[in-house]
Amino acid sequence: MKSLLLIMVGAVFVNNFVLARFLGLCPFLGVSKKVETALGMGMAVTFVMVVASGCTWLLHYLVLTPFNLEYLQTISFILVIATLVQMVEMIVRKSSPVLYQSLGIFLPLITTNCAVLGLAVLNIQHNYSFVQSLVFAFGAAVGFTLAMVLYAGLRERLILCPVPRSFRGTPIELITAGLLALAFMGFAGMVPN
Amino acid sequence: MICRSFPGGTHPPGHKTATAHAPSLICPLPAELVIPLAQHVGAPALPCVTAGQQVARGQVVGRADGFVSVPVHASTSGLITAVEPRPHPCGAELPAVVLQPDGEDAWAEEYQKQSFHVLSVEAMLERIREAGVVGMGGAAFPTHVKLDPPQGKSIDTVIINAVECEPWLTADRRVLLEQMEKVFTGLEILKEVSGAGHAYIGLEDNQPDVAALLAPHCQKRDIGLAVLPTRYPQGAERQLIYAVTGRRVPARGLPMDVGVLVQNVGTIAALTDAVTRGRPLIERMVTISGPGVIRPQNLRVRIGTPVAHLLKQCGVTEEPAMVILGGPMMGVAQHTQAIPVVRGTSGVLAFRRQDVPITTAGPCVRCGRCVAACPMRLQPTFIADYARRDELDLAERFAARNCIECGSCSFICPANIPLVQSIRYAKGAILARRRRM
Amino acid sequence: MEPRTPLLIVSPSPHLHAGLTTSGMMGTVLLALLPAAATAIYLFGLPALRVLLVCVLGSVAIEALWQKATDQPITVRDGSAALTGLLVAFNLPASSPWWLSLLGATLAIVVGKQVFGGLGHNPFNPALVARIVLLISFPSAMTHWTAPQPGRFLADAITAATPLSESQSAVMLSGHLPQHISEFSARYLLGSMPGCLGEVSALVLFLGALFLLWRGVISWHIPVSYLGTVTLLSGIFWLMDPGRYPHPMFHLVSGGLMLGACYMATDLVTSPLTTRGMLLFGCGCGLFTVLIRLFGSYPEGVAFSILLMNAVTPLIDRYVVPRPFGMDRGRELI
Amino acid sequence: MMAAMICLGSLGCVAALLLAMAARRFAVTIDPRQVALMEVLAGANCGACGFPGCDAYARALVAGTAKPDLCRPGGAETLKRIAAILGVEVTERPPQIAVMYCQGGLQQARPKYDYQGLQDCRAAQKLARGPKLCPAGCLGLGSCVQKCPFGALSIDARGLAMVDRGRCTGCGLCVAICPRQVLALAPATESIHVLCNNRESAARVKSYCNVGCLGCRLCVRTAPESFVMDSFLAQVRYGRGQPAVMAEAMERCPHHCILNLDEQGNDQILPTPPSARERSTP
Repeated sequence: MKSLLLIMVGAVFVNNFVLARFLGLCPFLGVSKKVETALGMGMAVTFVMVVASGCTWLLHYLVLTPFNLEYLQTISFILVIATLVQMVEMIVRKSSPVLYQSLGIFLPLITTNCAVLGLAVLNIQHNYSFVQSLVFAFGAAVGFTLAMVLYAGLRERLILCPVPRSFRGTPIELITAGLLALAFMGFAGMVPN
Repeated sequence: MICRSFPGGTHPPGHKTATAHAPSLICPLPAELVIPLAQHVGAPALPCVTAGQQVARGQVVGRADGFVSVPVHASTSGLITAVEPRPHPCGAELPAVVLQPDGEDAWAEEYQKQSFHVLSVEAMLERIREAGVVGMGGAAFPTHVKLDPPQGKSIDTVIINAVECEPWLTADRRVLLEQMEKVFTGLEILKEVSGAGHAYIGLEDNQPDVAALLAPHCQKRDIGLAVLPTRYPQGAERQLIYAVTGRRVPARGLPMDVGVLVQNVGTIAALTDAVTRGRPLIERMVTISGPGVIRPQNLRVRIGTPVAHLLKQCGVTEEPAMVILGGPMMGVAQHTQAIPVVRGTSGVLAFRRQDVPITTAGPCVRCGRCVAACPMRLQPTFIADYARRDELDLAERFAARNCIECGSCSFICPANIPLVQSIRYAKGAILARRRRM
Repeated sequence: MEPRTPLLIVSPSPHLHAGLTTSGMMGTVLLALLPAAATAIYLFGLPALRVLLVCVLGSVAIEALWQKATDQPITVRDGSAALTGLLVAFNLPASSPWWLSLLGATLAIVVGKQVFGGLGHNPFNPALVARIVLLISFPSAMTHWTAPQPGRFLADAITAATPLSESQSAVMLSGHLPQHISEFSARYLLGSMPGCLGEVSALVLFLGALFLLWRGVISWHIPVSYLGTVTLLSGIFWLMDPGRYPHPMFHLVSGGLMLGACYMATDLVTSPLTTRGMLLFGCGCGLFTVLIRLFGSYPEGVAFSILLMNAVTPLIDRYVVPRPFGMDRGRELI
Repeated sequence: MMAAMICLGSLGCVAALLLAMAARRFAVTIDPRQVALMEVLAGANCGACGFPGCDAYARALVAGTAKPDLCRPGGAETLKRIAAILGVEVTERPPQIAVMYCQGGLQQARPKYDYQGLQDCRAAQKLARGPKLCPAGCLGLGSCVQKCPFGALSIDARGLAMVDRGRCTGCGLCVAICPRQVLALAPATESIHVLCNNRESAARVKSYCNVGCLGCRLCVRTAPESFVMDSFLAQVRYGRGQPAVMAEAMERCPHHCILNLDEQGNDQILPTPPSARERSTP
């Protein structure tokens, strides 16, 4: 139980996927204009991450390992993730057209979101059990959502700021993201990796 | 004794000592009176005199146009020289009756003083309406309308608003001290007309002398004396009701929704005159003060007297840089001294150039003082921000329409941001948009 | 057009102002920090004075230069740059070389504040941005502490460790606190310990904060909730294992907690607007501070925790809103 | 090798099956015309059509709840293409641009009072009906400048709003925002305008403005075909003006308020530099 909690806390804060591992930066910068959108993206990623984590774990230990096909890890994981993302896209499109519109291209791009693949691979590397990998996935997704929402809040404030012309847009957004990552460095070492 | 208060608020300097203790004087008649036909909320009165006509004091010169409207009377006897648009305190040029006093000051008829007990409620309401009594605290809402709540609403509590929370102004205080009998009679009339069982007089604790004077009378008549902490805007209707009764007027509602009727001291005195003597409202107490005035004082001023005449009576140190009708917090800066005193004018303030606060706005440092000061518990800085960026939806979501424009936020803002102006604009724009939709 | 008398001024109401100014508020904070600065000079001698001067003058100069370069009105007179500089200095060890101090001032003014549009727009506390960047970029220079030598301005510096890092390394090596730390001593209160310029004199800082409270520049919400949370949490841990976790009083007076809670977390620009929001902000800071101090790899967590809560501030502002007077629910909002 | 192929193959099949089922379960139909319309619209999201963005307008077009001629920035070309996509007939509307009907700058028109407050025309208008004695003239505080999504407006050295005729798309946002209706849309082909918006009598206009229309009717008498009176304000009859006669009327106008905007050199009107403008916005 304690180890699960540590895995969770570690994934949310200490080794935050976005701010400490620098995975999944594309949606982090892409769909963080509004808090609602960021939250929606976080939800979608949470779903994909948890399900993908479970599926890939099963795939790895029930299919790839017995048949000595570990070298197919990357391609088969991507296949699973892509399928899941397609399904999420359909569900979001049906259930929340507004969210679908605001997520735009970034929804299908979860497929290539390195955070999801990274998570699946890390699960295997850390030799997590099935339950552990699910908890790790959930923690990572919560960490991703947290980072997204915090950043979106900051960006909503940024649009009110008279930023010097040369820093407007991406430069100031990257500076803000960098400062946010700096703040997260405080968690370093809190949970043994 | 009640000493609850409302959330938020500020403590502007009082500046009241200059005028608080001197008895009021009668202001001499000016050479020309300009009596606007729109001196109240609602439809302006229709002129019923023409240029060249001789009128007597108290004669109707404009008759009421509809239920939410009151007649306008000649403030003295004299000659009507014109009926034409003249500068009005609201900023526009609006139709007004221009009257040249003949010095006789003769009443149109001699009214008999009589007890209000013999009158029916309808008769009293009719007298109040005929006398043109409106809220004299500044809002100028016709009193007879306020006293006549629609079906289904009943009033159980009457509050006399003697909380003069605006700096410099002491007109209500002088009315209370000099016409105390009228105020108590008026309170009886109010209870009679509205059917209310409870009555209170709300006062700030910076006037202990008035409180001490009132206390025995209140006790004798079973009137609650609420001495409230001195804090701006204690005299705002919603804040006063909350402080006295603990009831919160709904944001989109009226005091009558919580069974309360609030009347200003000056209104009560005028109402008593109207009911017991049939006298129209042609004169009111006005505080003439401010740093630019040499002899600040309270004057009993005929409606229609130009501000320039008042300032001449009291003397100005130099050509004033700013002339304000009303108090400094919610009053309106005027662009000319030709503006006449109207029924809702409680004060005339003259500022020298150095007294006008600088208005170069700096960036908001998010100190949160406006949020802490807002008596309506809004977040002025956000509303103003959205208003400036024309994000009316967001401004509305932050309850911009609840703002009572008391000015606490702008007063306190260290960055000098004209928050109230932005919010006022947002309110107007939101309402305009609603009307369009 | 015929000539006229001078025009009357017409401006929107209110026509009265409390007289509060941004520069006045900044000046009051500077005033409240002066005794602490004097204490730092008394304890660390001339090196401390050098750090203070370089940071304050550097900040003002860099802000002026930046504003000149970007064609903005120069606003160094509002005192915010000087205050930022002073806070940067308070976050540096007395042994910092001049270039480190200047770099800190530059980071604070440029990266922390001006790129966001200047005063009022920075989402993070500029001085803390500078501290964290320097701490991560120059770990050895930023953790090279000298022992205080009260009144001996020209004495040679003696290297020492801060109580926090001392306790952390002791716990890491032996699992136990050193004796002199587990037995709390009053000398910490007066500041006779190694550390950054603003980390040594908790009592003086606290008195300055009382002055600010009295002047109404800061409200009690953030300091009280911050210090309260730290006391509560560290107290719980201390009760669980006094040999491993230090006494709450040790937490309160050591490190940058007092400076952070009273001067950095209360920074107007980067903290929430509403009282409930401030309480939440303070609690969050306290929580993260204790967690980082006790379990993180950095001995001091004040700077990180305030930066973290700075990042949460926009969300707090958005979701923790007061219920308007006369409205039943806050449902109409947001 | 074989195992890998089988493995991936079967994985692919399972994924395909799942996706096919999901596609049927969560099917959403979208009108292809909406996508096509999005391509055609100006994409400025200016809101001149009355919808919150180009996308919303496209949806309304497909739903048939909006008229096809509302995209003003797009102009005639966009209208034609919208009509083609929707398969409807539309009549082309002559292009319009905004004209600022006032010349009464700081030197020409007298102020009513010394305004101190928010640099916004609509806010200033609420204080005693604006800081200028003229009830209809440009206040020059730049609400329109802030609103214009195309950067076609600026405040010139006289303290008046100025329309950049090249950049103006005729979207009408400035017209809607101006509290004094001193900005109005006029046919883009017209270059001669009576640059005054004041309908008050000559005596009043003279008392506060050097360049306001006095209502003297000289222009109407000179060129009755080209000008028309609206109470005390002369106006050009757009589409019926005769340039030659109008030129004569321009000469005779006592306050020189009839102007040919094409002939007016740009050197005459100096726009304020953009950086200064930005700073003046609160």
